[in-house]
Amino acid sequence: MAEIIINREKMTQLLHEIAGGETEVFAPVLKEEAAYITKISQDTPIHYDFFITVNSVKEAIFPRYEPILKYKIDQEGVKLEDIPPMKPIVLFGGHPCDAASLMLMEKLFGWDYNDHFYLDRRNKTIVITLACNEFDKDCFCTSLGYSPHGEIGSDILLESISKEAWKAKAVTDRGKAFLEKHTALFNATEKPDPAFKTIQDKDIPVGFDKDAVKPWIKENFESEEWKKITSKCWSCAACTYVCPTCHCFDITDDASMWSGIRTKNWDACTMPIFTLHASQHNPREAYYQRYRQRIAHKYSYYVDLFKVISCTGCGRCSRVCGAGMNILEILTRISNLAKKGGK
Amino acid sequence: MSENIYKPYLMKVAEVRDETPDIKTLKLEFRDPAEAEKFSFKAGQFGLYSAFGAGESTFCIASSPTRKGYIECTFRVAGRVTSQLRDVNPGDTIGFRGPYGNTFPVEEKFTGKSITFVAGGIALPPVRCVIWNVLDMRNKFKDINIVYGAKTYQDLVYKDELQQWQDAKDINLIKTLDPGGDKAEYGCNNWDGKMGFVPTVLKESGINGKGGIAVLCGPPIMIKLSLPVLVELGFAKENIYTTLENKMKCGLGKCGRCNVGSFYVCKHGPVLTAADLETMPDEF
Amino acid sequence: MEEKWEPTIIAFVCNWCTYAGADLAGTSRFKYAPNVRVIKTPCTGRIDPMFVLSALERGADGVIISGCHPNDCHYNEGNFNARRKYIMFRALLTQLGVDLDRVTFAWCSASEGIKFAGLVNEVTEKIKKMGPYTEFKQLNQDAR
Amino acid sequence: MKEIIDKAKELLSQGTVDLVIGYEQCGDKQCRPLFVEKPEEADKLVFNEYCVHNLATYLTRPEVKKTKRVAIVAKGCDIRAIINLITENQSTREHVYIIGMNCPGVISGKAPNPTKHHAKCQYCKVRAPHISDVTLGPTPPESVPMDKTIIHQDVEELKNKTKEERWAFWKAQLSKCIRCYACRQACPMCYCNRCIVDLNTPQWIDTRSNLRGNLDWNIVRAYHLSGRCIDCGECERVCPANIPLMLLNRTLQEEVKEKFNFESGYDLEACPPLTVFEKDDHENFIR
Repeated sequence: MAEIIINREKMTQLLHEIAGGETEVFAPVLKEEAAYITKISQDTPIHYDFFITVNSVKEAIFPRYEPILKYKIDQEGVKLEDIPPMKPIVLFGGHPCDAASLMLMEKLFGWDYNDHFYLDRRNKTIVITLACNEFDKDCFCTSLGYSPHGEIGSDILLESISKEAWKAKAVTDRGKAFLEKHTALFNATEKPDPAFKTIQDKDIPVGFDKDAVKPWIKENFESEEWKKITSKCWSCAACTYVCPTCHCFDITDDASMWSGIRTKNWDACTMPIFTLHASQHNPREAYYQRYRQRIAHKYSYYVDLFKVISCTGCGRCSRVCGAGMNILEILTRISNLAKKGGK
Repeated sequence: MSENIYKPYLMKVAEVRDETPDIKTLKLEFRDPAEAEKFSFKAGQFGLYSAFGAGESTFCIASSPTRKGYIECTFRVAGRVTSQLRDVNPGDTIGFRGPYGNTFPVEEKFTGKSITFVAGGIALPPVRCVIWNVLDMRNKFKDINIVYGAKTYQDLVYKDELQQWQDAKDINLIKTLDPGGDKAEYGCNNWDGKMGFVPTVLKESGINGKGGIAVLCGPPIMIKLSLPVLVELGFAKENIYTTLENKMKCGLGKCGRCNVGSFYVCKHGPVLTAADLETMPDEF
Repeated sequence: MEEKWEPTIIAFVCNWCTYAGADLAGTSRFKYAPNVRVIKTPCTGRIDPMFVLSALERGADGVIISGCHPNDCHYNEGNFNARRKYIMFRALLTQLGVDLDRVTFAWCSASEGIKFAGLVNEVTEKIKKMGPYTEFKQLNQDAR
Repeated sequence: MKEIIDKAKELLSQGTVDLVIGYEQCGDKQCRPLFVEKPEEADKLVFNEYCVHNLATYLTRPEVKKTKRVAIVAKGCDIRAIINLITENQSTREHVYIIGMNCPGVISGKAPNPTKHHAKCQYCKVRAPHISDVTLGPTPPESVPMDKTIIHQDVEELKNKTKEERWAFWKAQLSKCIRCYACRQACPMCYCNRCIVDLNTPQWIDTRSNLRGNLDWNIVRAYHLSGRCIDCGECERVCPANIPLMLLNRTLQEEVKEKFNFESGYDLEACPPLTVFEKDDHENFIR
């Protein structure tokens, strides 16, 4: 099969063309000197010169808020209205760590009860992933067994051959069908630029032993270490909302006298009212209890339930944290403690 | 179009009873008879009740699975949703989603044994569901003890049913009020039950726990104090069942609220044994 | 003929002065526009800017806030505090691009029935000329 | 900064304080808060132009309030926040040992590539701390005097735009808000244990991140800080969506300066402007 090459100009044309139709298109857009995955229309300028987007691809498939129920209220009672089926999506701009996170979230949203909002949308999404050409001190995907060129979760993987062009590789049948459907645009003539440098798996250091983290968390639930780790944490929700694998949500109603809507909105275990009982009792009163839940859920409880760590090492939570919390540093500290048998 | 797991049944409010000034019981029937047919649940399961416009709240199903065609729920008025549910009248429509969570193993483990029910205050509804379930098949069980206490006479829930259980010959009912709970201002005249907190009354009850099943439900402080008493009376830890209380929003294991350790109260609970309780982190 | 658009005005008034003033306007048969819905509050100090925001979002085209004259407040300092609060709130709304002509402030004592009636008529006319306040209503529709 | 390390060790070993909150280096152009409880942990304490965080936000933390006495490394703007917390009875002067830092100005913009000096630092009147238990560091260069009211070009530019332009500007900016409340948690003056946005009887502010909810949230946040905000710029720095939040706060600071001739955080005896009033307050907008 001949090499399929596409350059930025053709990719923009492709995405704008699709955005015109029924399909929703998400791509990186420049806002205030940072790239964000956002829903684009036919003329939104797409931004390519970025290292990693601030928010994650989760925003396309698990939106900040979405209606799960609509109802009309009148004298006879309440009439429920169906939510229109999920629209197909083309998701461009994520890295392999983003694509892998979509697979992790599927496990929870498919656990016994199928949350069709996430699963239907996920099945109608074409994920076009950009392989990584650079990394920074907060990236640790290799520590969790992922790779800057990983294919997990992507439909099409774009490997950069030069600053302006990529070599496209279909990972799934859906990806292959998409490439065939748009072959007209996937025939750029750029040649691989030997001077263009990219990175390999070995470049990103493995920070900690991922299998040592869970046992330590299980034994050291009451350890003083949690208080030291989280002393500077503000307990806001910035890290959870940019995290590709944080899936917690709240359900609220918004209604007038005669009609209303029930929505599923993002929520975070770091927020105090997340676990506040009606009797005002709060099992997770202190900051450290809440941040401990965030780490323990990803690295211990999720592993017990679904045999996989709910984190792909993208490092977004460390980059966005205003207080300087760094998850790679915390996990390295935990795995070192585990090795030394420390408490 | 795949099925929307958050879509509630539409329920008609058949009956509204005031248990205490701030606790109400609603009797709900399915608006759609087809749904009524398909619907079944087991003792201990819960559901999410929608007050359209305010939101959803989690209560247990207080009526027994042996009584078909309706479900009951009992709740205290504490917030936005319960305030709107308090004002419903017979004939109104509210929503119900469920049944969720695991169940009391009534058929599998309770049959042929003697059962002691211990409940405090507003925690009687989840226990009452099991009591009526057991009483509707009374011959399958040995003797039945019910130990129920509340702060004051006014706070006693299901007063009429307490009377029925007291008059029944084959039930040993021990009701108690916290000290000072029997004053006239609480509408109580010549209180015939005991006085004192549930754990202390339970200790003096002299119930023999050997080989018996205990169902314990109440505020966390009462559970902490009653568990050792039950063990003292001879109940084995695996035979002490309790239902857990945690903030819930989806009831389906998705929203992450009720997660304590690797345990999701809405999926692996709310019913669990005292033995399981010890393996979990103390985050309740 | 399409029914002519009538603005909806919400008036948050203090119970001791302006509400009594509105009563006086009624009992002395002063005619004033029916577009106004009067909401009684114990004092202008109790009129939280959130009330103004909620009113605008739920479809009000104009808001009147009125209470006792300075030194007449039943609670001595309610209107003084309110005055400072609204100096800040007005600066904030201006910076956000909200049209301040839609939010009118006045002191109407219990005896100024005429002033209250005049105030309501004047505000209604002004809002009629300005047309419906779509920005906030649009927010509400998008939220649904 | 050897002086800070020695001072922290001295305070901790003598037991005058049982906690020192300072800064540590965590990257070539990045610092972050550091909690020091034992003298030997003090070696990591630093102070340079990357120490942007306002550490006063930790003073209202339950664990910190429980301590006998806490020492805090504070720049001029942080000390203004501490003074505000004291005037609002959230802390007492005795409970806080202020290690005042002579501050030449700090960077703004996001790590790892911070840009120019923070706008607030050019006009900062407290480069040499106005209140502190000890003052460390070289004497800072003189700041540019501010002639009449506090002048911020970005606020003036926005003011000169038309109403429609301003509304369109804020609609675009506030639609990006994801309601993570980092602005609230970073702000020293936001210490309510149950914020208005966390109350649902009644639900004043929509908790979803739609434009209506975001607008109400940002209006209420800026409004509740009127006359209290000390222009430290932390809310804008930590916002993941890069929304220019300080535009709203600075507008209100200028209003408070102009109408009540008050600047927050300089006087321990002063009352926050919205808790007091003058008989002859500005009144030309009231009929």
